[in-house]
Amino acid sequence: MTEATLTHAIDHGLSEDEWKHILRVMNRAPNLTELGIFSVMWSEHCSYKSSRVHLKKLPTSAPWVIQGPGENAGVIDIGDGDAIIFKMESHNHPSFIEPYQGAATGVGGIMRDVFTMGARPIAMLNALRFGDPKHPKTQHLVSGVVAGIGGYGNCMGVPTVAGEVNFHKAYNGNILVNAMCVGLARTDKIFLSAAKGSGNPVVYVGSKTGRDGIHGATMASAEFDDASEEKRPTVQVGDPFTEKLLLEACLELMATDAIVGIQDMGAAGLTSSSCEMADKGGSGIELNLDKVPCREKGMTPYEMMLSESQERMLMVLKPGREAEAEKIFRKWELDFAVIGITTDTKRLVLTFKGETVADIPVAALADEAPLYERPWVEPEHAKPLGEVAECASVGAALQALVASPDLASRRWIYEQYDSTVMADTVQKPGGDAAIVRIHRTNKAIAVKCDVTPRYVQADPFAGGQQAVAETWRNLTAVGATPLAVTDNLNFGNPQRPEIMGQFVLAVRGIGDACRALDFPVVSGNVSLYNETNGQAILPTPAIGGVGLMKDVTKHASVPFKGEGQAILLIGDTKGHLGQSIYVREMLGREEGPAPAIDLKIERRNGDFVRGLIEAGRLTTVHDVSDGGLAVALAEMAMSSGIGARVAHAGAGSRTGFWFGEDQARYVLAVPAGDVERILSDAKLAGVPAVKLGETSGTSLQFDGEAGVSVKTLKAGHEEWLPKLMAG
Amino acid sequence: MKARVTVMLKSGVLDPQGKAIGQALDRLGFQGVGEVRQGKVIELELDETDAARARARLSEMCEKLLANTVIENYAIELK
Amino acid sequence: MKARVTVMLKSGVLDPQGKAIGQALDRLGFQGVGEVRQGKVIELELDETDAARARARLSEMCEKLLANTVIENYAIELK
Amino acid sequence: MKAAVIVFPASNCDRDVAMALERSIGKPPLMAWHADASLPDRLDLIVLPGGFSYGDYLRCGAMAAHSPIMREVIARAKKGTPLLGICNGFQILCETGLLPGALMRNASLKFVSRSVAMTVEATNTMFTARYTPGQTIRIPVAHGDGNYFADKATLDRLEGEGQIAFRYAQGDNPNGAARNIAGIFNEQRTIMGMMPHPERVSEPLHGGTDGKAIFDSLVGALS
Ligand SMILES: Nc1ncnc2c1ncn2[C@@H]1O[C@H](COP(=O)(O)OP(=O)(O)O)[C@@H](O)[C@H]1O
Ligand SMILES: [Mg+2]
Repeated sequence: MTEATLTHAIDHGLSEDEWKHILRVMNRAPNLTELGIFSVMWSEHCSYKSSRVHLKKLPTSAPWVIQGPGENAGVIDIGDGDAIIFKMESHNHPSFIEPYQGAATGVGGIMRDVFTMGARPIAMLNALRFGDPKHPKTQHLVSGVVAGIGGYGNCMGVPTVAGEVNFHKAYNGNILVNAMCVGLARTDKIFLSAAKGSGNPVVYVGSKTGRDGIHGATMASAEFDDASEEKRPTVQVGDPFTEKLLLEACLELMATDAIVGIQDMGAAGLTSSSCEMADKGGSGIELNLDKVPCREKGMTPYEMMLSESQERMLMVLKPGREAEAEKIFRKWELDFAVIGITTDTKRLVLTFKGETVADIPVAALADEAPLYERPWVEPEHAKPLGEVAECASVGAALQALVASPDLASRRWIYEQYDSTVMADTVQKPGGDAAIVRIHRTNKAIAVKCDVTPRYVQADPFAGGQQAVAETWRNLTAVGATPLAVTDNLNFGNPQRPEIMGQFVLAVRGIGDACRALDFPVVSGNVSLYNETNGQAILPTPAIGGVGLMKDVTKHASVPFKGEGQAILLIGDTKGHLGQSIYVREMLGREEGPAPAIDLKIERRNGDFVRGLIEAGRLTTVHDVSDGGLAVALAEMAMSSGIGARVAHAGAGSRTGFWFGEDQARYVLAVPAGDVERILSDAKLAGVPAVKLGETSGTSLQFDGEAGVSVKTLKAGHEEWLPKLMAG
Repeated sequence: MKARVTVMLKSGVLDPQGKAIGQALDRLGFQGVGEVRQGKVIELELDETDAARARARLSEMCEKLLANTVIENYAIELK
Repeated sequence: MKARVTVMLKSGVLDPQGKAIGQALDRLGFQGVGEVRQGKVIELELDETDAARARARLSEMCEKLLANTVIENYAIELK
Repeated sequence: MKAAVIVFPASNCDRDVAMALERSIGKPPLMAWHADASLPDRLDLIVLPGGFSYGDYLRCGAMAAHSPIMREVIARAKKGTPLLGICNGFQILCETGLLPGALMRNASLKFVSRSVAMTVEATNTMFTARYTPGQTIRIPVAHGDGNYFADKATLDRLEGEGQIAFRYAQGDNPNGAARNIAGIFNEQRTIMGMMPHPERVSEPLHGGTDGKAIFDSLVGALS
């Protein structure tokens, strides 16, 4: 076996120091297969070497948290023996290279993370960022990514119920495709990945292993001189049909007690699954690679260990249960092979054709993985916004804003996703958060993901807080009690101190908000190096939240329900225009500080609104976010076809009042007769509340301006994306 | 001139459709069927009389639109 | 023996995929492209040495599974 | 009333339609696995659910149409056992030839998931008796291949013989289907195939109950 050298290590993306570290922990030079295993386990993706120190500071516990970060996904308790298992994950780079397959396999990967723990996926979300709408690649990327997400999720029969999409030139060379999966399990049937015990069979199930995803750079080594470009596809093709079978087969086996531990083969497939299972179980694993089901002839141990073929799982069974398990996987027409055994050596040992081809202490791969405290600097603070001229017509500005890239309707996207399969979707895409009933019960979860990258860019700490707060607010707006979040931290190159600074501060902001809102982080994913030629993306820490509603019949939604209702605004309006969509779209200025976040106020206002919904006193709510109050009102009008007459009800400029992006605000519509009581209840709760006007007619009228027709607003709002996509 | 472009997944790239077709044929009792791969075929009319020029234009179409060369190969036939 | 089955929509059956490709080619600046039709191609390995027998088996596969003769035609080529 | 739902690999609306049947019948239907070659003796209704049987690879419904249980389903249908195919189930019925025509790729070339308005075209059937003639209802669709195609003679015959069950409302055809056809019957009206998903609007929390009448009609006719 060829001994690896420093050059090989560098080809594999390892640094010289990391190479020396390998020599130290191995006490000898590794061979190429072993080097490949190290390179994968010590990669940013698997080891979190740049981010781990900071992630450790996030709050991860609460009485309802069953499993925090560290397993395939986080688990929370929603009562009655039910658990929700969820996580978000990125597939950014593959989606840029091949948008359909990249996005599809991203969806497949995150679903496996969730069902490997024993959950049936019940909801999918996606957070997408594309470049400038006018960029020549954008249309192609949007259409491929959306078709890929739909293609995989729809076939799986899991409803895709919510998401978010932004366009900004900072993503021209690096789009973001983050997918979130939410699953349902029983609290006493949660499966972990530890390969405990010695002498237990290690079983491979799912699809066969091919040469998928073995990266060009790591293939540059001598061992593969005859492998042609043809043989090295670096983009994986998803097979949702096989995944659906794998899901059903796993859940069927999980109904028995045959499984000791189970883990999906995600990035770095067999390598990371076997190492992580052994590490968590405090055991060793011995694999006979001759037994690995291969799709192609002549696959080497190196290829088998590094392949990223999709739709595969690794399990450790109780001894003697193999036949029973095999029967289930055969029924579902899936590959099933006993490929190894757990040991007490705490080593990962691989044999192939009678020879030992790798022998590595598991701890060296896991605990000894490098850990960096990368230098960071605090990014420059955004300068004050300065004067903003008073807008001449709120209605005219609104007409432009609702048809702008970040505010236009996402219908073209979400109508390609099956959002109602499983027949438990109560709030489809288009609401503040989606609502999915827990099957055969009267309770439901609410889910949504959010982040406002331009705020994070202007102020990483406040932007991190805001991402959490907005997610929390969206869950609250439908009547759910927010319980926990997952995150997907997308940033540029962490070796640049200013990017690392964004990361560190944003994570602090997230942690701060999660603590203040009792909204712990139970799982997550980090995607770094999202930059091209030194141009980093906007820092984009996406937050995916889950909330619980005990009585699904008590929920609120965005559309006005009828004319003659009073419109109330909850929360304080200062007219903050810094980093607002208004100044960006209308004045071409991406300037000013991000809005201030006060988490005590956030919580107080949100708790008040939720209390009204839970009491059955409120059914029409929309939170105020991008575009401010005027846009929130327009969304309520467009979704119902009902207009409103409203008037400025505060100090400050009209522009600031209608388009400012102050936080912690909600718009409510209530029967006229309820206004007084709600206002007095708000006063008692210390919550700012004011009446803005009432619903009426079919146009929106601000401060006595000429009304803008809701129909016209809606036409512009609905038209933008289909037009873009029609080329 | 009529042309036919055939676009197939590169060998080594998983072809779930081909795999499923192979299994279905097997279930239907067709024995002795080896590997099955599924691809696309695109037939076009070109207002071109010169074969070399036609080929050049078709290659460009394939590179730009008809095939995704990250995972697919294409072949051009003129009729 | 290797075989190739080409399945195309019957003429008269609308082919939106072909049409979309034609429009996309046009947008990309490829002029003089007439009708475009898209179909499927299925490549199979058969353990058969006799061409006539191979053809007969392939026809049966097409009739039973590979083509929907309500809307599609098929053609068989042996290599 | 005894109903069976056939489960193919990657069916994914089997549970949803079973719930809808259970709500109307009062007890859960039998779930029959595609590899089983037989069905219980007495069955009042067989349902082919929506989903992506066999991944919808090659053509939607093509592979499921040839699975072992379909031989039995076809035999029962020919003897008159009522058969309902929803979405993928409709595609399978066309692939088996139990219903005429074919479901082609949506004209938009995109998957479409939304609520559509449609009219009830025939109410003198066991599937639709609980609707009123010409009633407009809203039911969600979710499919990539729902573009109903048949030659002119077949379409004329379907129209002439009252074999059209549902039509998309004018201007709300989500897939390009010929003559706005959303669902059809066989000649005897013992088989119905439809693209929309009635099981997804069968209780108030779904935001509508326009689909429930189909299950209620069947219960009314068959128990
Ligand atoms: N990629 C997507 N997939 C599914 N639904 C989406 C997607 N993007 C946006 N949506 C839906 O469109 C609506 C508007 O999204 P967004 O503007 O992010 O809401 P909010 O301002 O309340 O955070 C929401 O219901 C959201 O779930
Ligand atoms: Mg919202």
